[in-house]
Amino acid sequence: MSGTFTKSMARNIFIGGSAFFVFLFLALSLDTVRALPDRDNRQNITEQVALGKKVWEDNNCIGCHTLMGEGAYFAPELGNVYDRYGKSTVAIKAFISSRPVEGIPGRRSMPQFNLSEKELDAVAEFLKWTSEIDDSNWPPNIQG
Amino acid sequence: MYSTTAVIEQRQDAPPGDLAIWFFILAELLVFAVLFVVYAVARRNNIELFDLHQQQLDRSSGLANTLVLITSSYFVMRAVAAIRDGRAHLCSRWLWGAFALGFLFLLIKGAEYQHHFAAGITLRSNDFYLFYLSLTFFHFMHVVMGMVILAAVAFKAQHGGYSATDYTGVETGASYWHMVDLVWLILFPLVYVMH
Amino acid sequence: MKYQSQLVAKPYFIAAIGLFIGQIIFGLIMGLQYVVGDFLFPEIPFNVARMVHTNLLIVWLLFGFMGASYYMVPEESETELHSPKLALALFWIFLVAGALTIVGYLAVPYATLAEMTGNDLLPTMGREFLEQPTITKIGIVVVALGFLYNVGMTVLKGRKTSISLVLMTGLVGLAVLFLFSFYNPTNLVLDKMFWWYVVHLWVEGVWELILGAILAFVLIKTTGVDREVIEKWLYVIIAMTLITGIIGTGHHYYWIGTPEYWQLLGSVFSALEPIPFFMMTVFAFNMVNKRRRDHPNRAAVLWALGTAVMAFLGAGVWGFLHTLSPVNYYTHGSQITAAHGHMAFYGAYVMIVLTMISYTMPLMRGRAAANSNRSQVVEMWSFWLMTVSMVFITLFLTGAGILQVYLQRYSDAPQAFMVVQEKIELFYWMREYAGLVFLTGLLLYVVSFFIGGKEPAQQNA
Amino acid sequence: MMSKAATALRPCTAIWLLMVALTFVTWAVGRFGLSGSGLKLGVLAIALFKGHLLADHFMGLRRVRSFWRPLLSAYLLLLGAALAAAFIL
Repeated sequence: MSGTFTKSMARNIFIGGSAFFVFLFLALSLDTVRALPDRDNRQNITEQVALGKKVWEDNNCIGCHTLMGEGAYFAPELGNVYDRYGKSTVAIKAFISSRPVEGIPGRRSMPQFNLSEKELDAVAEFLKWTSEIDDSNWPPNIQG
Repeated sequence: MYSTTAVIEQRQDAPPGDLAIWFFILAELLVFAVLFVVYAVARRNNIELFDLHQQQLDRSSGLANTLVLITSSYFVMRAVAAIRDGRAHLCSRWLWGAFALGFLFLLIKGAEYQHHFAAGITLRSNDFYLFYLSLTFFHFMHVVMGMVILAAVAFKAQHGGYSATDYTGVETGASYWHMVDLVWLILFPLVYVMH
Repeated sequence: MKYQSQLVAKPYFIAAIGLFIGQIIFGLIMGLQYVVGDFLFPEIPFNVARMVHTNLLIVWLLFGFMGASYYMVPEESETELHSPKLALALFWIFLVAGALTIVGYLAVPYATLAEMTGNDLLPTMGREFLEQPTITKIGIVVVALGFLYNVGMTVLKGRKTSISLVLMTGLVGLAVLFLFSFYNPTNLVLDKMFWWYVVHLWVEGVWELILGAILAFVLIKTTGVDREVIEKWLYVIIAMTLITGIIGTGHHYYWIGTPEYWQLLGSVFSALEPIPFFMMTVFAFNMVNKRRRDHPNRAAVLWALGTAVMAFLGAGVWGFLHTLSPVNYYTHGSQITAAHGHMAFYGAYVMIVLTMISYTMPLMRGRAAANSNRSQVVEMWSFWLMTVSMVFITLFLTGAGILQVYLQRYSDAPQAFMVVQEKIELFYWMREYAGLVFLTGLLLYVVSFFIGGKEPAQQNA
Repeated sequence: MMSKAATALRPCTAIWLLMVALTFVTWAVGRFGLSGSGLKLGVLAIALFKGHLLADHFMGLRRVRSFWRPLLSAYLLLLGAALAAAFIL
């Protein structure tokens, strides 16, 4: 009958629609949190992995790398670096610790973070742990 | 064709109810259409799984729910007819009837879900249940939303909020409820029957 | 401008533009580092420049939103701002805290900054866009609460219009969602899941409410179309925003360990997220066509229309490009994501703040309603330079992204990351040149405020 | 609860009964596990027809002049075609 619409109806739809989808989102998020344990590899979180995450954050690795596809796009994806480096934390540690202080002329280079042996072990374990998360087999291939 | 018995229906240039609700009816129909097509396409690469689990659905409760929703839509239409004659109390009684049928739908659907959940079926069990639960639960929530609207309109009608000359609110609620029924009319055969 | 207290918006806008220039400078540094790998290495490594670039962006947009609110709310509520002194105090607190954080990023290695600011007590650093030290985050919360109190009291004691209510909903949502940045669990999947509450529900949720409210305010003022029409469209648009955007969060939950039903729900609902932006474009052009007066500030009207279009292109179209899970499987974490990010942020949020600045600055500087014709012409030049160069930045990054996805992900002989980066260097060079054009446009924008003097723009037809 | 039952069957009541009947038909197809593409299309056609009836009579689009009725009909046809294609091809 009206042919036009009223502001009060539009507002009711805004409030009703938003409340509806907020509830739906919370329900789905609750289900996700309940479903995570058998996907997110939490059983393998050790003290070392926790320290590794702290080392990862304290040195702002996300400022150049992506982790599981999220972060900066300047340097390679590290969610699967453990697999790419032949499933070896030693290789990861060697790469990090051998970064030249002055960098490589004319090329992108990773800074030398002077991490202690303990920190190197921790961040390598953290990256190994991250590679074991069930992320619907992303990335498409080993190159990440 | 003009029906002589019922109230003389004159041609209108806009659908019944507030135009805003019609915009969202179209948006909802679009979302459900996309979900239906994605269901049909996803089924193609795993037809055995879909058909197997479809057999295990309780088709008679699906039937019951369809009849319940069609009847509740009919009740809502009678409510709109009543308010057009200015009979607000009759209108609200029809609306509360539709609300009750909506509640019956929730009970039947709830029982089905309870049966599934008891059997340990979740959104993550397999592709069929991923779609079955997503589609039906998304529709389930729309029935709840529709019932909230019906209750609000019925309550307002009961307290003289509408009259024979001003009943856009009733038509708005009715249109939304019909949309919820329309979606189920397609959802039931698609998910319960077609294989 | 009816109320003296609205003038408090001026320092916010000036600071916003200042930080904007800083952001672009560091953007150019990073753009060069993409092609000249050791530029400013090791003094300013890429990650530091990036932190400064992204943090300056968010901080200057927050300055812009706060300035816009301090201008809009008194005028909407038809009463003086509750406490202009508090607004100025919060301005200096926020500016100093922001500046110290940026200096901290630049002066000391990030790990040292974390140590200095006691990150161990409550570790919240080291995550994208949330790199600020915990004490800065606490400072942001204090500033946000003070701001909400100031603006909220003004709304409470004055007229409550739909625009101010929608704006307040957006601002309160922004503040509440920011609290999730304090949640940093050891479990990376949980960390990422709730990190998206801050990032996605900001830029594809509450920020769109703020964008809608500001755009509606500017359209009412510049087109004279009556408030009822504009406000009812505002409600329909932001209803669609939240209806599609909330479950749309799912398009970030494809590959981070969360269950696979998000690939269905995230794809379907985020695919609909361009609809509210399309409606906003139709809405903006409709209102301008049905304008009842020709507002002398043609630059502000151009900015408003440009915001609607570029928000639809950047957030809507470029978002849809890589939101469906089968596509996102290949483009996730590639230059396609960066392309979308640039045009979406510029089109939706940078432009709306510039619209508000362009509309309010003449009024706050005591001019009739608009700058002189000469300054408006320069401003329009800056509009076109910035917008077109941003389109090119996005196109070049999209080209780089498509090639990267093909070479590194889609081909059956995928090549290593750095090998592919060298192969797409041409696009990065072109992106850098477009960035220089963008800086020129921005500088022109600043210049436009200082030329043309006082003579009012002549009333054109 | 029914008002003085209108002696002449209201048109909408007739539509309601028709839809109930069609629902039983759909259920029967499922119940007796009949299959074959003909039946799939049949069930889908019934669903679309019921949707059309609902849109026309219950939603009252039959009496609306502007584009709304063709829009809903087009929606049902397009959706039906897509589903049919997905099930048959």
